Amino acid sequence: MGLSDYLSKLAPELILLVGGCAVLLIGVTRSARPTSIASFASLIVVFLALIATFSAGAPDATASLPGLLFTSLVYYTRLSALGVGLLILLVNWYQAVGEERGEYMAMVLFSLLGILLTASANDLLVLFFAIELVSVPTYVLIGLSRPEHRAPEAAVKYFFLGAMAAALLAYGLSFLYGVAGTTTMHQVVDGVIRSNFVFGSSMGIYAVIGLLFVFAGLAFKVAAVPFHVYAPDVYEGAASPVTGLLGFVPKLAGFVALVKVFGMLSWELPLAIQWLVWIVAAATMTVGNVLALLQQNAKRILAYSSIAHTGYMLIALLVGPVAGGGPMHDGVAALLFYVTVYGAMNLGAFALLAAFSVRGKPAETLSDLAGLGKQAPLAALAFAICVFSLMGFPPTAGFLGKVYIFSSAFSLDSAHSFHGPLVVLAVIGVVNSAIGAAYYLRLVAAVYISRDEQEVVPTGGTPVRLGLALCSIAMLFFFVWPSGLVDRAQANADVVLHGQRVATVVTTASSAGPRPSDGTGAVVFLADSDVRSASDSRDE
Amino acid sequence: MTSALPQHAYALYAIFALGALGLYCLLPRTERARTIPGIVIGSSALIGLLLFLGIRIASPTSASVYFCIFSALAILGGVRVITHPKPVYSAVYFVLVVVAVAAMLILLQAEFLAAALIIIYAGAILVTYVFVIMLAQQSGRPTYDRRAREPFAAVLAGFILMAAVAGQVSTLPGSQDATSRSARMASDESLPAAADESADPLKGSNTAGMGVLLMTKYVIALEIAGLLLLISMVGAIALSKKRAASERIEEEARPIGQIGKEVKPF
Amino acid sequence: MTGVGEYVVVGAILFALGLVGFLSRRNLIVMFLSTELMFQGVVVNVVAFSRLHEHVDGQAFALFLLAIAAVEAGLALGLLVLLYRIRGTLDADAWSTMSG
Amino acid sequence: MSIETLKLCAILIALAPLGGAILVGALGRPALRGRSHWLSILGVAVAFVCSLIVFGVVRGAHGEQTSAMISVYDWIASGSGSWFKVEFLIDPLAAIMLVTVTGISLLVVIYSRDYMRDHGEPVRGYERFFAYLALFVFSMCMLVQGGNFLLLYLGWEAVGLCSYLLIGFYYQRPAAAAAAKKAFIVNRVGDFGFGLGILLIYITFRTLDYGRVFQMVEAGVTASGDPLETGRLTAISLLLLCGACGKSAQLPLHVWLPDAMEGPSPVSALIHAATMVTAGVYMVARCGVMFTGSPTAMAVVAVLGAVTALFAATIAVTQTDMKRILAYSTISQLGYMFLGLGVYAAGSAIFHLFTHAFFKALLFLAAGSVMHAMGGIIDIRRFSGLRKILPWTFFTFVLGAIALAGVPLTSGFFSKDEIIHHAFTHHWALGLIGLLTAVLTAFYTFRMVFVAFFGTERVPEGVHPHESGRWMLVPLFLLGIGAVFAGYFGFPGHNFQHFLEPVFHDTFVARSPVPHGAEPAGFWAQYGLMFVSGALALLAILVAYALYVRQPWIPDTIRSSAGRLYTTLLHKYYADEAYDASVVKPLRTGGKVCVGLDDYVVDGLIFVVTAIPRGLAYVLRVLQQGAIQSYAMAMAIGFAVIMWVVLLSTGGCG
Repeated sequence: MGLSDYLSKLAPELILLVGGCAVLLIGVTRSARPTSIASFASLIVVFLALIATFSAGAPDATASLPGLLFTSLVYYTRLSALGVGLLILLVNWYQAVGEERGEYMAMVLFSLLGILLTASANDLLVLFFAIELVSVPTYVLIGLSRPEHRAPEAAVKYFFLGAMAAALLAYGLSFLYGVAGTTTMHQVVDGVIRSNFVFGSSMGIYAVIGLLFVFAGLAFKVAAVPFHVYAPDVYEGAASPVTGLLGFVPKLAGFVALVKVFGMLSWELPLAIQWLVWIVAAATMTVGNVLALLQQNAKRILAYSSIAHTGYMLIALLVGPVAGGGPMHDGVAALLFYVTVYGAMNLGAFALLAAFSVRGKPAETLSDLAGLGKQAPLAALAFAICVFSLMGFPPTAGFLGKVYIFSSAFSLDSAHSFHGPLVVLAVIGVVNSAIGAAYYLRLVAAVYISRDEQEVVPTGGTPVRLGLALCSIAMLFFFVWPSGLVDRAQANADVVLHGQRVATVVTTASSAGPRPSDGTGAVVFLADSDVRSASDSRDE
Repeated sequence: MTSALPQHAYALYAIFALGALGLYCLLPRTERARTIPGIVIGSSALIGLLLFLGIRIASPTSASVYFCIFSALAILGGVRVITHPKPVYSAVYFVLVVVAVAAMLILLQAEFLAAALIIIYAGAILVTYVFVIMLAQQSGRPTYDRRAREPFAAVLAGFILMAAVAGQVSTLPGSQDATSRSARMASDESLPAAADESADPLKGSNTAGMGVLLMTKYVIALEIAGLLLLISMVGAIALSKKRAASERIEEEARPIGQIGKEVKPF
Repeated sequence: MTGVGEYVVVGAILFALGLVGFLSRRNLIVMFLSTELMFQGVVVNVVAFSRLHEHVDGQAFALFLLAIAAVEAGLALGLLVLLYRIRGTLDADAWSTMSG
Repeated sequence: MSIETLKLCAILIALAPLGGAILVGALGRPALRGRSHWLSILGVAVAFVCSLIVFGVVRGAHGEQTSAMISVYDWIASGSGSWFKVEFLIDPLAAIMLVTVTGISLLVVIYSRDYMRDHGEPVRGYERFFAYLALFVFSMCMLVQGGNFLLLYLGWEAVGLCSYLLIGFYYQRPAAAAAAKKAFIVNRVGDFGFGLGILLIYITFRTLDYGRVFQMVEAGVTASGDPLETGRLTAISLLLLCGACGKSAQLPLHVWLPDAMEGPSPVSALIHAATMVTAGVYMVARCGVMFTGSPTAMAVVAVLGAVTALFAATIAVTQTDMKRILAYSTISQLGYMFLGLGVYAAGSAIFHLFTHAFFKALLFLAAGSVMHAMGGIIDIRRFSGLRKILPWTFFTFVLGAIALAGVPLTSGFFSKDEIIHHAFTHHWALGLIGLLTAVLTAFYTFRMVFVAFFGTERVPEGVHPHESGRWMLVPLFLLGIGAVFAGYFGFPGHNFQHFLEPVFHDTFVARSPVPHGAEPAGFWAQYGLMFVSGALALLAILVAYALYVRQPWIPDTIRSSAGRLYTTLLHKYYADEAYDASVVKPLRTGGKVCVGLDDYVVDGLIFVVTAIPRGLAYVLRVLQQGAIQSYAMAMAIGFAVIMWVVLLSTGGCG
């Protein structure tokens, strides 16, 4: 493969990479007064990457580079990450003051790059690295986010626990590699099947162990029980714009990775692991919603709500790519749609906190929000739209997201062994949504009908308000036109199982005899052939 | 399915329980020390472990002896890393772990990696550690280094997890049975053999094989690694030069857990 | 000659020791050293599997794990300097003002 | 004109008013203030132009190609086909409705520019008003051109919502708030039946697409292939009719409409003339294949229409509030339309809808102009002789009045006459009621004209009457032209019916028990009735002139001598009182009981139920200790437990 291959297939990633480095350099040439050149440059970079994504279109599902495979999941993830990424940049526009803005903005870009690579990873190592690439910049972002001491505290909590989660993830991946005998993801399933995965004699049990460790590591990223404990403190400690980012970036990466890992095993999970995900989903929703009831700090409320939303998303993850009929029969599409929508609505809620300050401090507690409804009616309205979307109320995209997730759970064929449990889980989800409404309404009430009003000072600046407005408009827009997202998310239903499908292709290709070596033949898996040629060269 | 290890994991669980007890005794504490019983219990557990791992070896080969020695060293070093009350010593013991692991890697014919491990860890990372430890050195021995936090629960959690992982070890094939893997492949007719068996990359130069692999199959991963290191560097600089108001509190004036709020035991 | 199982056991022990250290030691530096210990366990694991499968992929995996360890170490030490400058201590419990 | 053009137009018809509404609403006071009307006018004007194009396209089409289903997008798509599609059905019926709706609405919006001003200054909520107005037009367009029952239902509800907002526009006034609430609740009653009807359609046919449903009804099968029973079809039709009664203010759900006068006059014009109330007529015409499939349902429609027409006309004779008279007249005219539908003359019904839109909008706007001049007073007893003071208003009002009264050669004459004609061929009693109503209509219309505009010049105290501005008069004149001449679309050679033929051919026309055009088309049969009704209308006007201009003492005598009858009519047959006694009071009592239950039983339950999550929260909070290592411990222990449970249940661990 030549340079042009990289340029054409990796265009958005390369734009982010080069752009991120350029923004770093802009940060180095610091001037005395804080300018927003770095923010503006990052906005352009993400915008260019988005254009590159659109112009490339949905990639050929079989195209690959070493360690990467471009399924339509990649396309969706690019659109989602970059689209919400634009909003994130707007909300973070003035976050870092002065000197550190270049570093700050570059970290955001690198984090987005990590998501993109997570989606296209076709190698356990690349997957691990991509997840780390998502996480490491967020540690820095939290630490840099504000002068208050809660920021380093949040950073140290997130970083240390994140390091532990990374170790769990690495350990799990090492077992998966050990069982499968390969790090190439689409071959893993072959290796695992060969080692009699499900109730294995041989090494099968280590595949389960590996899967559990990997699940643990990724559950930390998406904040699922029992790996959710850090979330409230970290969300509270980081500055609001960064918290908005934290609700989306690790979550999207984590869920995309989970989809890839489960897809790598063709969703043929042992029953025990299905039950594990079931229990984790139920516990996650419940813990998140229930603990949010006690909070007075809006950021902590939203943090717990973020945990609860992870629970809803886990339902869809459990349903898997292809279930039965109904309005939404595809759990993965429901999941992908929901993550994106969640990212925007959550960001919108935090954008409001970022846009106003009370008594010289950024708005944070419920009492800080009092009087916003009168003093800034438009911002309050946008906030209310986002919160109603979080609540799952029509006419917002959050409502459709919940409809998709729950209907995907109901859509499984009634003869299926997991039909009953999934229905019960969906019912638990609906009950939890009702509990959730209680604290979301407190947020809205704080804005509109609180008594002792505070003097609310708009400090966020125009970009933040723009971000807030766009978030709320997106909620309404995707209620009216969900197909814009859902159609692309649904395209994944078959390719998510690329592990299986591609493995079949490989098998047939290898059984058909040696590949044409002149390079004119249909070389489907470059990575694979490279390894082969590499080993050939070693033999000589 | 041949296995190098006994089928029953109960012996292993017993050894782990013993080791956990020993470790619990050895973790630093301010009240009366239990160092001597800790050492006794711990070392008996270690010997038991070595016997368990080496039990099948009727005639000890040099490789298995080396394995026993280095794994014992690694475990001992690991125990000291987490039990030594002085961080500097912990770091030094960590070097011991790294060296022992490197030696085990050589036993596994991963020479290049062994060298890389020592160079990267002992040579680079550890030096940085020691540097920071020196930078943040406090007078005397701070209380928090002398008292472990909830040692019992920690040991329990760690060893339960370890027992779960290691308890399944009998299902793993022994690599001394050179044909085992091929036999496994051959026995299952329905699945084609994965990779060509002819090219054993472990033959010949291990370093060259690694080099080729890094530049072909893992080239993207390599690029990401480079980017990650860059991010780490930039992030570390940005964080450490960040201006932050000091809230220093003299160590002696402050009982444990008194900044912020009282932290109840978990 | 020894089988892969023995290495997996040793790897698991190193991993668990790291976890115990992470959970029980109050010093942030020692905590972080413990995560490095966990990574040592993973390295042993991976290389043993690499030997089992008779290819070098696992060794490359291990090498990349070292890179990750270095990345995290660099960031950790930068962060620790900041933390020490603020509170003058490496006590992990000094950073527990937020809760609930 | 290609289908693409049609699609673009259909989308623009919906989006332009919506866009206007959103922009006005979003930019609102700070940006627009007194200029809000421009955006709404623009939006509705675009919709009108597009409607005209659509009309042209449909008119130019021939034969079977007169209807087109335009699929816009799938709202909720799924692999197994669309769950809900957004699609538009364009056919002659929709085209006529669109032109009527958008045309009238455009004039109303233009009119509102001056009307919603107080001494040149925009009234409070000016931008809100225009946003609602455009939203109303959007809802109605969606209702009319929606391609399935779900869209119809959404439009239906949206229209109800908009009417609620607009009727209650002066929400500071208790009467307006109450009227808005009444309109909403009464409509909800009808919508309940309507919703059930749609549900029954879905249960029966497993789809809500017009095309597939109608096809199956025509073939007489259900989704499962079983033969479709007439009883079920009757049930569906009557349930749908229930909704139509609510929206089109037929007995017994008519009570909301007269109260809706509390909204601003343009709103009344909009609701009464072009939008909202015509929805029921449109829906029955659209679902003709179902209604005509059930003779029972058709009979109900016809009788309901006839009774409502007469009933409302008798009430109108005694009312003194100008807008209220017009409101009852609207109910009466809608009764005509239902009568037309019931006697299988759907074309005539739609024709009457079309002409009625012009003259009723004109009358309301003119009444609004009077109200504007009289400082908000609209009781015809409080003023008289306005002919001189408001000459242009008078002129246009009379144009509307002659059309409504059915004076020969005006639009109302033609359309009403057709319906009466068809009613006679169907059953003599229905025809007679129609004729009687026509006489009453002419009488009360000119009673209003003579009392208000003739006689001595008299205005309420403190009012300085003035003729309205150009923004109001221009729409009045345009509507006046329409009111007089719109009837000619129908007269020569029945163009109008011919245009609608493709829609109604297989249903209303083919299934009529009295074949259209089967009876002798002789001069007396065709034009004799026309002559009679025209003569009667003129006679009624003469009587009104005699009673109210020449001999004003006679009405008082009649009033006192026919006391019982008069008070009954004055109190609108005590419909509101009957509702109050039979529905509202029992509900209030029930409500009080419920409040008691709510306070003690439900709240207690809620307290218990919410205590569970709260209690759980206090337990779970223990996990959130705040220290890094307590978190790590929670994670590690949790993970160890997970690991063991999973391994034990998969048969691992020795």
